[in-house]
Amino acid sequence: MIYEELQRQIEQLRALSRNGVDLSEEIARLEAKLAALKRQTATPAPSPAPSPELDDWERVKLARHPKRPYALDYIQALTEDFYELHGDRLYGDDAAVVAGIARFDGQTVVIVGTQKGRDATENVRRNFGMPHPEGYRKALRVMKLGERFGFPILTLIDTPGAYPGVGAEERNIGGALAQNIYELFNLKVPIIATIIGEGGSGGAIALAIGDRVLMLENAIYSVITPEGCAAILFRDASKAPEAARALKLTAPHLLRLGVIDEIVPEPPGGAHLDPEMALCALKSAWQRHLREVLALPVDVLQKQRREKFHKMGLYEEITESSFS
Amino acid sequence: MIYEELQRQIEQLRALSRNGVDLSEEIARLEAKLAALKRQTATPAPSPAPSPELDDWERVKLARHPKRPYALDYIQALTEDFYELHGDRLYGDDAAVVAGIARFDGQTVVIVGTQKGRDATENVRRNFGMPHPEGYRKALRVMKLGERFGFPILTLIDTPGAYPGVGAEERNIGGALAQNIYELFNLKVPIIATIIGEGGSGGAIALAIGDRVLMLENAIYSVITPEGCAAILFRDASKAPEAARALKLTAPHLLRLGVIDEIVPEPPGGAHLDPEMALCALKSAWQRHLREVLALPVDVLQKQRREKFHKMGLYEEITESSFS
Amino acid sequence: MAIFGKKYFKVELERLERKDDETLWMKCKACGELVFKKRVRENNNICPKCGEYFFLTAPERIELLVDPGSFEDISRPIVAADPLQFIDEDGKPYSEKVKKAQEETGLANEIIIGRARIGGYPVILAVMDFRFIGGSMGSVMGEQICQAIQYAVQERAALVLISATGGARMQEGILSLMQMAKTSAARKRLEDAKLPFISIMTYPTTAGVEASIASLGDITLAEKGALIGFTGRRVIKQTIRQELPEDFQTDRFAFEHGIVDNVVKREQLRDELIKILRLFAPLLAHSSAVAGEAHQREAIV
Amino acid sequence: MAIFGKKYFKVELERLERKDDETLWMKCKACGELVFKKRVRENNNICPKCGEYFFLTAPERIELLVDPGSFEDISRPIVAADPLQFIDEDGKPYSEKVKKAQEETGLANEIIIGRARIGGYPVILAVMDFRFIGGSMGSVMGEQICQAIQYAVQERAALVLISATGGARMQEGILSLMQMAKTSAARKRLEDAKLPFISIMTYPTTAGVEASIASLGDITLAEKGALIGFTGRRVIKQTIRQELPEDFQTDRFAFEHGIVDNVVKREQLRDELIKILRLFAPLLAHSSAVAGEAHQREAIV
Ligand SMILES: [Zn+2]
Ligand SMILES: [Zn+2]
Repeated sequence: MIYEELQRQIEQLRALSRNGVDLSEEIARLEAKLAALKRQTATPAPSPAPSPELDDWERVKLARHPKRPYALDYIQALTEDFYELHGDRLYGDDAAVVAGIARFDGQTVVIVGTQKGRDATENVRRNFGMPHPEGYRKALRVMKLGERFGFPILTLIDTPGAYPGVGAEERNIGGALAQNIYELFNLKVPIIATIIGEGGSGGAIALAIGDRVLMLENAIYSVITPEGCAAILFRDASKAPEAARALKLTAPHLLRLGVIDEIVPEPPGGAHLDPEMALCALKSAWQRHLREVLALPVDVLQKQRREKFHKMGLYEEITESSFS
Repeated sequence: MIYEELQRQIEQLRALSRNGVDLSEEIARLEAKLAALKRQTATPAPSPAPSPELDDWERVKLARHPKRPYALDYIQALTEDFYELHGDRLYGDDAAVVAGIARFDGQTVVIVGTQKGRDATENVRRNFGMPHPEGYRKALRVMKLGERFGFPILTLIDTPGAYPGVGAEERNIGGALAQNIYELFNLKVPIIATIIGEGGSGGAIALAIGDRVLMLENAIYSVITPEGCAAILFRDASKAPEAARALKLTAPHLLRLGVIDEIVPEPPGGAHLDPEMALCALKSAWQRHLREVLALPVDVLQKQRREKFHKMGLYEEITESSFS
Repeated sequence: MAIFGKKYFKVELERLERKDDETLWMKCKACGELVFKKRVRENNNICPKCGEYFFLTAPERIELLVDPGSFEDISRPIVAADPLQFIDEDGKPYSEKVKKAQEETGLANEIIIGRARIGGYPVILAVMDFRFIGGSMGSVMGEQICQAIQYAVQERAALVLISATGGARMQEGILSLMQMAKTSAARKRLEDAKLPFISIMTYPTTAGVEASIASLGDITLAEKGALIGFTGRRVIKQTIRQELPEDFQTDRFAFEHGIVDNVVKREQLRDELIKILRLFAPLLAHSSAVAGEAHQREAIV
Repeated sequence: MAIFGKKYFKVELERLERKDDETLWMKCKACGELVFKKRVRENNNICPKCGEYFFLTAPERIELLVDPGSFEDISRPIVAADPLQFIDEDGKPYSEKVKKAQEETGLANEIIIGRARIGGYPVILAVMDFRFIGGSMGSVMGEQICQAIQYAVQERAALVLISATGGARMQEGILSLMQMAKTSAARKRLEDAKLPFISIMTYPTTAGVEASIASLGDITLAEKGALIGFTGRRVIKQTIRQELPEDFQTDRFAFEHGIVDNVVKREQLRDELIKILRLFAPLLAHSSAVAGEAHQREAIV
């Protein structure tokens, strides 16, 4: 078979390498090719089971359901040997963000996520999953640690947004979000971002730049909360359900808009009703996508990541013929 | 002449470049060679005029003299168009550190220094030249900005040390110093550090990693203040003069110990008596050294920078014959 | 819709003067004095009596900064689409809101990009106009900023971004959020090309723009009187249920918290830019004679 | 000076046990109880009655962490020189101070470096001993740390640095300060080789060491009870003339201020290291059978 031949070639190059010739780049390219070949023969992505379309507002409620699996639930169930790291080395630690190293599918990975609390006490500690600048800076520090060792990065997003507080503004929360977005594009390792619950605006996108952006079936991802949108645009916060529909913030809409790559299916009624199933679905999505992105050389990876986001947006060309 | 020939060759390569061939590296190497050649024919470094050796404690007093030129005095006199930048983008600004871009000798450079105040009001604002973490982080931010554009970096050190306070510890002053030292070794542009007054311990070395480390004739550079050393080792702070002598913290000692590259001469009695002369001497030292380091390719520069500091230290080998 | 015909909304500075001619006098909101409009304009839209800063439109801002006659609108001829088919409470579709803004401002979009010289140095300007739906960033702004970056790289010009924005364009939903990513990704091209990016934050620079491209400048200036922050004051007050500090999110606040390099008075912005550009001159395309001259002049002073 | 003969001060862990045999019991400083020395040792030098941590010497620390029989002292055979000809107030030259420390500790220097396995994973250990002139960093420590880094790179082992130090070795003057630079420069070699550097801060980790190599770990752990900071409490108190916060510079303080990744009890340090090393295993030289085994065992649990 062709890829056994390729495998042999790679090993020969490796042997040469040991004799002092630097062939790391050539080897990497061949390995990417090999992986790509293997991928072609692998099973294709499952098309998400078309569960009955829920109303967008219902989905908002599911995304925020207090029994929904949170970041640490996925981390604990899907990875082994998770070792949590703390602190941004600048100012503090932020429990609204969890970050660490783990093994997934036989591979050491870095995982970063926003974390909500399961009860009142934990929610105080985790600030309801709303990070301060130190949370985003911790995340970036740990992702850069992953980059240093060549570990791919998995992010889990579930936050109402960055915390709207005085301290956050004092410590330049806007700058922290901007820095994360910027640096994520430059990281030399694969990144898979997954919106697992609430993807709240700037606080979400600062962890959601990836070579793949996945989204759970009942997760939401939006530029503003439905309540915020209703208050500002409809001058009535109680009109959140309408705003939710107007904002097109659910996974099927976002797939259509080209913002996400894949919907990860949930059990009927939501992930909290059968967490095992949701976990399992995310696991297989991660495995599949990770294998694909790991096969790409770094420069291709970074280029594609940039291009992917560069394409997002919709506008109309004005041509002379537009005016008549 | 050989270097006119070289110059012609470089221009030809440049012309080729404009047609789409990337020859930037080759051009850079040739330019380095050219500069090196020119340097050989240039005037040699002036050996510092052997002014009468002052007592070390006298030098400490000169280094701290309230009329001594401070960082901004050198910046204002020796550079043009200095544009000061502020803030670390993380927490705050720190007036104990000045950082900005300027032109020196026709070349855009980044300048960073610790800054003391000239009177009580300014000293409160500048915290007597004792920076907080945000000062060092601002410095690093601006030096990295210089690196991005290929601007060489000049640092001016004149600080009793990093500020010993609660906030500084809370914001990880030790980590900030460590990070600066580490990153300075990795910067891809030339760095010339100059101790102009007090070089106080960790707070000084965090800005004093350079391809060249220069020191004004009456400046001091020490692991601890004479007062601190006296209090700890001699259990009597008033023995500072003895401690000053014991610590070997003056420029002639440091040159002998291999810690600095050159002593920049001061007028008799100290730089404050004839600032013009001190400024002039530093200018010519900067010019000479800058020309030298700018001629080196980045990899050589970084390697030499590391090796330079790797050699510092003194210990004795134990051999079997040591014991008889 | 006559407006659509005009060279696809290209901004021409010479036409600006005429618009103010309807009345000669205006009343200052701050001090209540009647002031001569033309005098206000000549004074950078600052009240000559009390110093209050009046609002600047994007064309006015451009005029304030560039070398006379050097500006050329190079905006891509695009306008907002309506990806969500968004209809607000008044029953008005987003597309109408956009048209209304176009008619009221005479602009095609919330941002103008143009090629110009400042003190003779080549710059690409990207200037937001707050009048146009709060200067909010939708797909058009994202694309125009990327275009501006591309022009800057092609022409070896500095990028000067002037923000006046409430953040993301909610009516474009998630696609407006994605412009934070799109613009931040493109910013790297300037870095790779060793070209300076100067970000100027004015009143207001908040939310999605502040948390992306506006915070990624090599050098960041706050115009005096700027409002700079991520979350709006009202939302924060609701959340923390406390009074906010007096200077919260002001220019001073941003400076003290290390967010901006300098706070610059409006009337000095142009000079400040020239000072900065001069330092980057060797990296920019050949500057015009004016630059050399200006340079020498000031070097002597 | 008999001590000089012993294989140039190489540390051999097997010999440690005997030293304690002089008396069988000791009094705990914290709870005042009489405790059986052997019991204390078996308990990681923690009081079995009240949990107080007793001081650990470098050899004790090593013994606590490494796989039995795996440790080999690879310290470079060097000892402190006296570059300043430093004489302290008692009229004693620095060289005598060093000799005294050597006699009292049986160590050549304030730091031991060695090759070992922890849970089967290959590590290079660099362990300071506070008894030796406050574990302060002079030219010897700087050089040994650089050596440790070189060994780690050559052998593809993780570097584990255990700090117990008051900072720089004043008596070596500026050369001790330069060790901050020397060690921080060398640290890059681990990064280039993609090898993990785990920094463990114990009581105390301060000043010159804290402000350089100890703060440059990929992962930083504080041992429970650690003291972590740059400037000593006394100096800060003198400067600010205020009482310091209760928890100032404690392990908890370092954790809350984002300075360390985790605070780990002494008795769990070895397991914690194994957990971490396991994640980096693919980057390390082939781990011994023990590692594989240990790994499988724990994976099942
Ligand atoms: Zn007025
Ligand atoms: Zn006890």
